[in-house]
Amino acid sequence: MEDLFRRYGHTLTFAFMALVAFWLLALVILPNLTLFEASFRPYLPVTEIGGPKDTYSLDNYAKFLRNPSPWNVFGIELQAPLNVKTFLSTIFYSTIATFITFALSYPLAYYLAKVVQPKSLPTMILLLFIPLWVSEALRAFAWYIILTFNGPLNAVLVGIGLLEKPIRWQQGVLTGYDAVVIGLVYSYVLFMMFPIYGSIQSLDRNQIEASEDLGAKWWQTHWRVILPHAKPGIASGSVMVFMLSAGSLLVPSVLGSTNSNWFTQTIQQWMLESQDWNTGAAYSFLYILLCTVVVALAMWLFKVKLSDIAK
Amino acid sequence: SSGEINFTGWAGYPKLSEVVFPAFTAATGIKVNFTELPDQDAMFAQAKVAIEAGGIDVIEPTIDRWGGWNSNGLLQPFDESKLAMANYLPGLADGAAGERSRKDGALYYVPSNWGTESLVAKESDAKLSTPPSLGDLFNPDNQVVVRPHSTLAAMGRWLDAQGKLPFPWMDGYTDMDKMVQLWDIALAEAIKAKGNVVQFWSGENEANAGFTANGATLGLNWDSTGYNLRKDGYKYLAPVEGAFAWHQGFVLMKNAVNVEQAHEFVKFVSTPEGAAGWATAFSSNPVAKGAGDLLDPEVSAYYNGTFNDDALKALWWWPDQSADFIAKRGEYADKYKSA
Amino acid sequence: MSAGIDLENVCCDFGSFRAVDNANVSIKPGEFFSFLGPSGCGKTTILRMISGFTEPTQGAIRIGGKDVRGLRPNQRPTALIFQNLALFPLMPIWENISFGLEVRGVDKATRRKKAEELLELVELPGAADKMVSQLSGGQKQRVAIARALAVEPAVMLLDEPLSALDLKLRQHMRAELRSIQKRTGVTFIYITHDQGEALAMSDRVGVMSQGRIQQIADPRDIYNNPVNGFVAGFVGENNVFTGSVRNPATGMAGYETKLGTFRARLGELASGENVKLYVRPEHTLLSETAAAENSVPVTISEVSFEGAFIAVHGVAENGQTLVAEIRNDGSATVPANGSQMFMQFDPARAAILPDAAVAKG
Amino acid sequence: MSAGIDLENVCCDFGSFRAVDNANVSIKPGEFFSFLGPSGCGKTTILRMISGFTEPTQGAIRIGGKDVRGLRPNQRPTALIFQNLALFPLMPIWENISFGLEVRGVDKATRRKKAEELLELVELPGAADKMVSQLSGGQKQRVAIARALAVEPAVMLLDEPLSALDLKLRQHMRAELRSIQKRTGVTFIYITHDQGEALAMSDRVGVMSQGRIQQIADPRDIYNNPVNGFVAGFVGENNVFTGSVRNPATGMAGYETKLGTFRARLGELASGENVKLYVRPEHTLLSETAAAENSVPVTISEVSFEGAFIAVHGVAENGQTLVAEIRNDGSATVPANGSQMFMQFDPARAAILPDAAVAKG
Amino acid sequence: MHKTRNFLFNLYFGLFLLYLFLPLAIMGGAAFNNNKLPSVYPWKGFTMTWFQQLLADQVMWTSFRNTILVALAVVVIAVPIGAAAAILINSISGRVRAALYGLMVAPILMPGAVIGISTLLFWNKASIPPGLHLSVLGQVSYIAAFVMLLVLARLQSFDSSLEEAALDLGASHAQVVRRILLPHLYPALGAGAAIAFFQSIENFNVTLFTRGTSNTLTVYVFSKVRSGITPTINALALLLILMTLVMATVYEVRRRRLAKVEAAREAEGRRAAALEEL
Ligand SMILES: Nc1ncnc2c1ncn2[C@@H]1O[C@H](COP(=O)(O)OP(=O)(O)OP(=O)(O)O)[C@@H](O)[C@H]1O
Ligand SMILES: Nc1ncnc2c1ncn2[C@@H]1O[C@H](COP(=O)(O)OP(=O)(O)OP(=O)(O)O)[C@@H](O)[C@H]1O
Ligand SMILES: [Mg+2]
Ligand SMILES: [Mg+2]
Repeated sequence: MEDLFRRYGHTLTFAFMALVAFWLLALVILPNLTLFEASFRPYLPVTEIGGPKDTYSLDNYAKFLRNPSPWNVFGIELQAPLNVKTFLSTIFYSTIATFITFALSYPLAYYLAKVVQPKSLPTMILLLFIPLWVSEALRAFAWYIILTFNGPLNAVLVGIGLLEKPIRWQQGVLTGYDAVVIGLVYSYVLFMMFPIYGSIQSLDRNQIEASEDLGAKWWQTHWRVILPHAKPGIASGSVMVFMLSAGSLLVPSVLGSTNSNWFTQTIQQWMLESQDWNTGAAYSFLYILLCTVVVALAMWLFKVKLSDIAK
Repeated sequence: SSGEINFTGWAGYPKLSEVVFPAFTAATGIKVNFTELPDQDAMFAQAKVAIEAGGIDVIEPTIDRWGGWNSNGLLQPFDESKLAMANYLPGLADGAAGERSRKDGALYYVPSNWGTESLVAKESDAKLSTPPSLGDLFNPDNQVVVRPHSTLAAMGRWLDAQGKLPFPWMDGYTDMDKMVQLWDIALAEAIKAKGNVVQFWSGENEANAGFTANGATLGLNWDSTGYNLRKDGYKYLAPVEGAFAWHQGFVLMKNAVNVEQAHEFVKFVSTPEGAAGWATAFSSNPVAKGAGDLLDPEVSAYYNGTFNDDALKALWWWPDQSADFIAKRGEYADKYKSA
Repeated sequence: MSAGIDLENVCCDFGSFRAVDNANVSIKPGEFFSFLGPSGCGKTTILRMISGFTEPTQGAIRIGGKDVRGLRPNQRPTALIFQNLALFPLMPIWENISFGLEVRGVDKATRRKKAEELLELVELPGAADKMVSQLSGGQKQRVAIARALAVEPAVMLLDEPLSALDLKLRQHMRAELRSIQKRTGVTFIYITHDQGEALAMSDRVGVMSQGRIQQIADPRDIYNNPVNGFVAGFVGENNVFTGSVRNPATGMAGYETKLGTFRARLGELASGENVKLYVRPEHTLLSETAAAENSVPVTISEVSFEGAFIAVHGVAENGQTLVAEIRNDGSATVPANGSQMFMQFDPARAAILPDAAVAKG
Repeated sequence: MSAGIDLENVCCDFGSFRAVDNANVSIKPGEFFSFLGPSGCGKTTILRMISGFTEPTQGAIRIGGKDVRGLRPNQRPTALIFQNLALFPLMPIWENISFGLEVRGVDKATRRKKAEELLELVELPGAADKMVSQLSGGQKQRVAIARALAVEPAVMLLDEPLSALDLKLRQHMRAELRSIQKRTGVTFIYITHDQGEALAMSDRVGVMSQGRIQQIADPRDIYNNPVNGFVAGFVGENNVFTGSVRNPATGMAGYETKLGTFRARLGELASGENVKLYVRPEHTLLSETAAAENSVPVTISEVSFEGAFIAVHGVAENGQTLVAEIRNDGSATVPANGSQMFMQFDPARAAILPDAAVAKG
Repeated sequence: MHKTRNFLFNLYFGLFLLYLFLPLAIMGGAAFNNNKLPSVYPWKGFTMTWFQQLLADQVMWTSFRNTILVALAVVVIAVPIGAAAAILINSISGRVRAALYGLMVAPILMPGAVIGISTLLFWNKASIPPGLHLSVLGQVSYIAAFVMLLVLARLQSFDSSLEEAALDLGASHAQVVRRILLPHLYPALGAGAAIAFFQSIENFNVTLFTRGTSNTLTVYVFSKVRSGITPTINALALLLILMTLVMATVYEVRRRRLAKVEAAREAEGRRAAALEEL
């Protein structure tokens, strides 16, 4: 606070705070209050609203733990509530997608930040932005087409003799979520790339040279010097990709296999198909809470402090 | 008369705006403000907001859903005297359907068109029993494309037809206890047979691609899917248990401002011209007498090929589904999906 | 372990700009060699070519007789201390210092011990667990030195490592560096723009200007027998006279200026055009009476105190300012401003020299 | 425009660490005042308090007689040259320089002209349109100087502005800064750890150590009459003898050491414990014969060439190394290593001094 | 060795572009397929129908215009908010920061339907009717979080002594922000604006509920799930991609030409300087 006033003076600080307050209050908190309140009340016909059944309870939240169903985790048969299972799968595969986007975008970010001639950068970045002109739904659908049984991927692989007969990629080779993960990675890889690029770019080239000069192999330089420096960018990117993946509805709907389920689909079902906004809202808030906990845990695990992201 | 009407309906049927509404405006002078929505879930959500904010007069849900809408306090009844109930084909606005359109004697729902969800089969590859049955969907030799909750209903009806259920399947739609028992059985059986499902569909594109790109040989799909694939070696078939039939129509918002115009509008769709236009736009079936003659001949030929009189008689109309029921149904669909 | 280094016709171009032009130098194993030159003359570029970060545009570089072209920096037995230090801000000091060992797989306890030894050496005991940002500029520089020493390289390359240190510490580190170099026998290549540093520490000095090496010699030769005006000017103060050579004889010549004709040493190169006469202030003597030769009457204009010596500025009759340095030891009386005196110099201590060699490009 | 600055009992704590302890100094308008001290002694902290970036923990700061507590940096008539320069990397050089004018609403043409004038002044003509990253370290420093000059402040605060420049340029800029200061009459507060710089440029010098101002005096006094051992040691070289005072008389005393008893000046402060005898190398004379007093027999151990002078190291019989500096002007013969000689000093040029004043905290 | 490294990197970049563009090629191909489905498979012959339909589809163009307007409005609102939020978060510490940060990123997770419905209900209470302006507000509520994250990452590399230097030279706080901080943030603000723009363009759920009777492109196209989406949307996407490619090419060509001129001028300058010194 002190720091803010010192750095930006009163007028600007208040302007910043006003903007943020407008966002958080008028666009996030207040609009959701209605639904938040509703999430503690049962879904009732109008005639019964305000009636004796209309009381506050945690019932809607408790539905999360209903419906135990069998769950096969690496060959072990478990019983878990259906929603918990969906939630955990969503978190798990979002995490996988986050890791893959990181693996894909780190070299690219490094390339753009430290290898490429700065002059060709704008063109390259423009190229990277092109896919965004095509909406996520269409891009997901394009992957759907690529991965279909009669689709181009099978045609090519069978054509060159790598496969004997076509595979149902969408059903998954490793898990039922393969195609979803592919779609998520494709959709969000740039959200990982840009923050990492930004943080690597600010690394003094001499740091890299010093490390090399001291005898570090390229991977040692990356591991000990560049990655730690890029950590805030990686953390930003990971939070974004994870949240986007976990919050994605289109990709899992289009690319999901016949035994995949995404938590957003469950929420969507409550909100729209079942028309039960109360439970839908309860699930949304619960989901946000749980995901925040997951993100906080991950940050703690990777020793990323918020103060690293926000120095 | 004159004025306007705010109508919220299904998106993606351009002929409504191009043909039907202009004809209506020409006939009555009433302008149609059309809001397109992807599905009736979105319509319900919008209606719930509109009950406070206003802006909607008439919406177009299916017959099995308006009950839930009404219990949420969204609707008001039509004034039958301002409509032409005699215009409708038998069985659509009277009889059992007529009962389902009313609550406490008041008419809340008036039909606009109807259609089916039935078997789409690849002629060369599908393994069909004779006559075709819903059970073919669970034959491991077929690669099927379905949607989860319809699959469970199909399973239920198939088991019911074989006498393998403790109560009639229809009981599940009125008695929640029985519903749980029946759907548990259907779910268990469906999960056993799930291996042949190559894809779930939720919209026309996915259903279509399920066959063409993903190589499905059989599916439980809307009639439009069958229609779109009719030249590619696919047939639209009615199962011996009877095709699922949906029944779509108009409801009047409780806080509608243009009530007079709304009645005019609904009435117009019961004229041969209006009903034919509506059915043509949806590639579905008309609700008015005399409308069949005005239909696109290709469309009528297509339906006549699938539904002879027996098949028409056997149609299984989606029963009313209460809010509780739909919520429960959703949970079953979830279990089936993630099994 | 120690290695010699040879540069053979080394050039380095950045685009159309030639940063280093035809450098030839042979540095002996265990030698303490300094490159001395003004900002932007190409010193850092030479170091970067030796350490492998910049490839020469042409010419060969050999370390220990082995051509290192194509070898990556981490494959060369060199350790470089960067001008901006390039410490790793996210590692504690001890990890910074032992980084070179870490990447060689040395175990943690040994590394820690080594780091602490080196911290002792650079007079930063107890800083092991601090972070870089907690150190002052000077302390950082010492850590950088320790970090480079840790890998015990065959050749140490130092890019102005002492420039941010204060004088005391700089002098201490000079002696320390020199003694480390003597003890380890490692070849040191040292870059500086501080002539005092270069002269005091080095076995030999290469003076550079505009990408060209002007002179390579031992410190005393550089100072006493500069080959051209640039070297004379860069490694010390001078009183410079412009004029023309008269009656050149063996090693000596007359030099005619507006202030009269002087006599001074004449190098071989200096007989052409563009030559000037250079005399150092400490070789310029003040007296109250005119001497037989090389004597200029001046009016004292400023007396400035510089610690161990006092600089006396006098204006000659043509307006040129001459400087004489006298010791601050009370042995000579300090003249008052405005007094009339003579400045005089020994012909053997004055030299007629050409300008700097320039790049041919 | 020019203003005086007063610090009154100023302290600055960072947590439990006292970076500046009870600083009292009164800088006159138009004065060139230097703070001289080793790395980490609190020089930058004092400057930051004057410019308003750090608030003193206690004490008062007045600029032009006006208490500036609570005034923001942009409300104080000071211009600060940062130790790390803090040039704006995204603006071309000329915009950097004219930034202070830009924010005062000066029109573009005027700003551009002013920037080019200043570039001329710091010897970087033609660099106006370059970017900061295209300049060498030394060039950057010159831009920083130009940027601070552009706003014509009442007080200029310079945090080691010349430390990255090469000797020639440093000397040129020294003279230039001094002359700018004389011309403009602006008060300059200059931070350096280079005693030569401080002594040559300043009207007065404040020598600091560990957060404390040790001595404030004009350069000659600082050099010739340091108040304590720290000042003596920091502003020049010394031969130091440890021992104890004998027979103190008015301003003079005997001093008994293992090498015999010497006679030297005695300050008032120096009668207690912890006192040592300090003699500068240039006041230490070499001779082949012993003198009447203050004479130490030594064996010459090292002769090191430093440009204008030659440092001769001799080891006394107790193993202590003493240094004598002789001029490189041929006037004295340079002794050979291993030869036996005497080192001797004038009692008036040797001083018995206490150690540094330390913080009370 | 740098050559191998550079080659590998270029190869990787090439492969990455291929990966990014492959689905686009599939999309693009579908625009010419004589098939109602937006797919290259099954191939039913080449056609320009979809382009003709696109040109004739008035609603599509209106929707497209609305989309662009909404996206621009979102950029204009979300970028300042996101930047302010990042600056704020960057300068405070402790619990408050953690809480604020959590609150700021949470909307990314919020299902679009929830945002859409809650926005609509809330503003309705304030008697603000639905319409594209509500879509803008609804979209900003989560898009600002992306901008915040991007700007925050960039702020981390900001040297705050630059702010001090500017203040010391007499700049007001506003001038410091405008001349020093913002220019440093431009890359992040640019990326943020781009991401905000594209996120807005493809938003479906939020817009669906808040738009009132206006259409945006995504809503118009993707509402047709029941009847099927036709490849007109592919045709449009293809046109946009081609436009971007043309822009990229023009930019690159221009840049190369300018670079050449610049290099020539620099060489000239150096030659002049060298002559002067002689
Ligand atoms: N990568 C580069 N691209 C273009 N020019 C460069 C590059 N690196 C250095 N130069 C130029 O080459 C010349 C020599 O640079 P170098 O860094 O070797 O100087 P230096 O002698 O180390 O100077 P300083 O004492 O200021 O560090 C300078 O004019 C510089 O601008
Ligand atoms: N913000 C801070 N927090 C904690 N300690 C600080 C801070 N700033 C400076 N110090 C400490 O205060 C002391 C004085 O620092 P200062 O920067 O004034 O030294 P200096 O004399 O300028 O040194 P140098 O010549 O190395 O720049 C140092 O020990 C430093 O570590
Ligand atoms: Mg350099
Ligand atoms: Mg400092």
